[in-house]
Amino acid sequence: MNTMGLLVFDGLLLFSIVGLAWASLATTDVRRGVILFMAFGLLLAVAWGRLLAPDVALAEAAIGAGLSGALLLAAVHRQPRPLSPGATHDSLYRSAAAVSMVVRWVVTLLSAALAGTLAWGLLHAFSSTPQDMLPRAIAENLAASGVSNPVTAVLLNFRAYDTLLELAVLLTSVLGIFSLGPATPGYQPAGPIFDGLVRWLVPVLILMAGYLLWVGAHAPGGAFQAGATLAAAGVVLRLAGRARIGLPEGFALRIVMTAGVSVFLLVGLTLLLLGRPFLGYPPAWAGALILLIETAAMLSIAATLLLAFLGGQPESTGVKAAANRQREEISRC
Amino acid sequence: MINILSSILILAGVFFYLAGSIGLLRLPDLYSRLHALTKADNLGLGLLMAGLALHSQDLFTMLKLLLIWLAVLAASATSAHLIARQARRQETGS
Amino acid sequence: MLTTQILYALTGCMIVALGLRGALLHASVLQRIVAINVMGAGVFMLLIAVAYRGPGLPPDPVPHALVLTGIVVAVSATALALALVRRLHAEQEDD
Amino acid sequence: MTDAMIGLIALPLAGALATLLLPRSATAVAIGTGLATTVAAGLLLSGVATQGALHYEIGGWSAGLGIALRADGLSALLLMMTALVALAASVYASAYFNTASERARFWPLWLLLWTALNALLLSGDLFNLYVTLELLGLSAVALASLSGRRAAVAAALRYLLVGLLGSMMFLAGVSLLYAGYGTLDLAALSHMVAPGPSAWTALALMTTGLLLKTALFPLHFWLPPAHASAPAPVSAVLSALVVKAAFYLVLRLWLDVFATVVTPAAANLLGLLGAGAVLWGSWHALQAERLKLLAAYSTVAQLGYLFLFFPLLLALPSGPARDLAAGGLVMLALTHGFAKAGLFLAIGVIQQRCGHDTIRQLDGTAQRLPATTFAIALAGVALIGLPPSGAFLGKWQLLAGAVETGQWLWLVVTAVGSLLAAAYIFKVLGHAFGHRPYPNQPVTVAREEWPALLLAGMAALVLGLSGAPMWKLLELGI
Repeated sequence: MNTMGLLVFDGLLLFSIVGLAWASLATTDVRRGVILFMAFGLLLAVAWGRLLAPDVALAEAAIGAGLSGALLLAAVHRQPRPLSPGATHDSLYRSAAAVSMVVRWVVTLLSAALAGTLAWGLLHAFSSTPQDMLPRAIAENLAASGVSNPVTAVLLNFRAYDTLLELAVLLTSVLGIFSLGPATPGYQPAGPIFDGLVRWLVPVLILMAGYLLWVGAHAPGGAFQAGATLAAAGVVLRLAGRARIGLPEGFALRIVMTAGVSVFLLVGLTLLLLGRPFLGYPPAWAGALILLIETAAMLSIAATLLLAFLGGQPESTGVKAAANRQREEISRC
Repeated sequence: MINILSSILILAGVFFYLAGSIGLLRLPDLYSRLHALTKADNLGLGLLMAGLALHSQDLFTMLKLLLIWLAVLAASATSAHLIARQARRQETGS
Repeated sequence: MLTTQILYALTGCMIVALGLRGALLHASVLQRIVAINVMGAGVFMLLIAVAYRGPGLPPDPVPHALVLTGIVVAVSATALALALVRRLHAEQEDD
Repeated sequence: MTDAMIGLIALPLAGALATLLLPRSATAVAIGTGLATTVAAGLLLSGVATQGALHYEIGGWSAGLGIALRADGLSALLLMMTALVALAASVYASAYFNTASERARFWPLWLLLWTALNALLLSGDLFNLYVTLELLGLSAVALASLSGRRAAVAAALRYLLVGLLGSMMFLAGVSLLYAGYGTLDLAALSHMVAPGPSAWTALALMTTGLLLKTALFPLHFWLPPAHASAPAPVSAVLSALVVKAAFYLVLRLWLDVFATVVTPAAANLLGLLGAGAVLWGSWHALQAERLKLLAAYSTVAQLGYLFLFFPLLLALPSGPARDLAAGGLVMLALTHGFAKAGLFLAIGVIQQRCGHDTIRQLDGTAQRLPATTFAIALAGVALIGLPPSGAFLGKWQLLAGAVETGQWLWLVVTAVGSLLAAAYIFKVLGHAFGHRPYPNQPVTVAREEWPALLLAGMAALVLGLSGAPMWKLLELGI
């Protein structure tokens, strides 16, 4: 395609992206805002594709737009309805009029100033010659990394430590959610048409997750995209009102939740004991070790994202987390 | 020859998308908007996929494109059904 | 300098500002959460634009990996924030 | 020695997994993990003292391509403080949470928080710092909301949103630096970063984001409710360690990475904000009606003192005077860490034993809980900055630097702040020593009272008297 055509495409795409960002934040109807945000996320995925970042595009579509959107929509759905639009006594809702015009203008100007400064700094950064030491170093060491997709190599080998901590972040989030109360009640069983879709869609999603996991070593994909796809299968089952959505219970659930961090840490420490650096895979083993870590990570990611969608620990595990919150006071002064 | 044919298919697909979008914006009620959107867009996507499949000239890619079309077809039919049913329920007030 | 890179980077700056404004001004806490996600997407766009090297050239994989991590961190934070909101609503209904 | 660095991260992380998988023996596992982590921190400290700054390349990839961990005098001291404070708070927590389900929820998040603190203090990579900041933020928020009460949940939600805003600003700065210099390694950046639009913008963005997280006036609004409504051991760690982690990053950025970029004018701005924090925080601490709120406002004030050092450090030419000022800053930060943790734990004891923490109704606490009251007094000595506390040395260096550079304003602010601190501490003690009959044995509940007493004693007595070796360590650092 010629340059002019691409420029028009970029212009249209970016205009729509900014427009959707604006619209999703300008509306006072939260549901509309969330749906527009999901559309924003999907167009972002197109933009990432355009900038030759297919791994990110997949993750954005599955997690950024898909699961974040599902989480937000579920939250909107559970939100208590205001008595009359615009006027609530809920402390979470500062009434729009309470934020004075002056504050609005000051914040708007501040944000604009931020955009301007950021753009100024970036343009200066771009005007220097691009520093390509790092991409070159990655290309040189790619053969020893065990995978041929450079993004996977960075995520699971060169910067594997980041990914280990990132899995810990996911785990922390779910533990925090668990401590806030039990899961939300399930949905009503779906009608025949939706159920029919679910019946063949779920196996396809599981198959796709396996494919994404496998292909991540040499093409766009990997544990995160695969985990999100697997979680999506669970979300679909949940929406269809199924009682069993593929999550184990009790101890097994905790094993699956922690599998990613555990396996990652175990591999890292075992290598340390064998006299290698922490997380320093021997090149001959790197591919297998990465696949092992990614498989565990995929299961953990899928479980944690799905648990986040449930909004708490599934009831059947029997732990009544909310019980007995009031501490007993032993004696009074 | 194949290039021209695929271009024609893609352009036709884009035309149906456009029609669907105009329908979404212009039609009076939810049911007809839904109708315009799902029907026109599914057809549009099909044409687009056919155009791209011709362009790719690779059997595996063609199969993947076909799969995408089928998946979207099923998903959009189901979601249109769910939206319409929900709207219908709200109307009848049950 | 690449036109595409600059175009996307500047758009990223705009999205960051839109998100920041929404996060500071919005009345509803759910929309503040959406706004913070929008702001994050703007920062991700900066990073992906930084990685771009032009048509046909392989982009820098490091920012791509960073954004992948960032997306997962963002969804974790969003999920926790929404759980807090839900708990708060439940406490309010008890009152 | 470098294995101690891995241990500091891997031990608490493994402990978190173990407490999650074995909830029945969670407390024992957690205390064991805490002891092991403290030993690792001690090993690292002695390693840095004997061998100088250490670094470790994770995965064996050179820094830049991979991620490097670094430890120098400053980070080793902070890691040691983190270990001691967190260990004492762990012992206290084992008594504080009395139902099995509370403990099962607390320990994994607690050890994840500890992991995050250690990882942050060791990280030598900008993006890795972002991930550790988020891990720290999410675990802190989850712990702050643990009681599930309305006030705690509302404060935690605000804490989370403010923290996310801060992280996003930090990440925007990171993107800018990567765009300009093509690396995320802190050590490499400190050689490359030169004054210019992209460095200025990055510094401004990252500093603003971190100031939100460290709650510097006027960005402190979220801190008092969050710290005052969290469970006592969590409050202790939030006030003593979590806000200080963000402060540590500001210090690293200003004195290390952006050393060539920062200007005296910018440092004066930080100093002015610090002065505002000292006065505003101390004043509100004096007005507070609840002990926990008093302690939280006092944290806002004490963080202010730390920022008063920035204009001095920039004005002083590098040499012994500057090293002394830097040492004073670290001494003040360490003392506050111990003292504030001790104060919060002591308040926790009072809250549990008396069922409230209203200052006016403390009458007789000194008779009923002598050790806890003594802990509050010791922590008070450190917060006011009386000799022989470490804060006395810290403030002394602050004053000396202010006189040397002729920046009299900071002198006045420090004096007023210390007077206000004396006022709010004596207000509490005055009530605690109020009339009530019959003295009891000095320590009533050992596992709850000792941690507070030891931390406060550390702040008031030990740190001040161990100044000389610490100074030596710091010469290896900043």
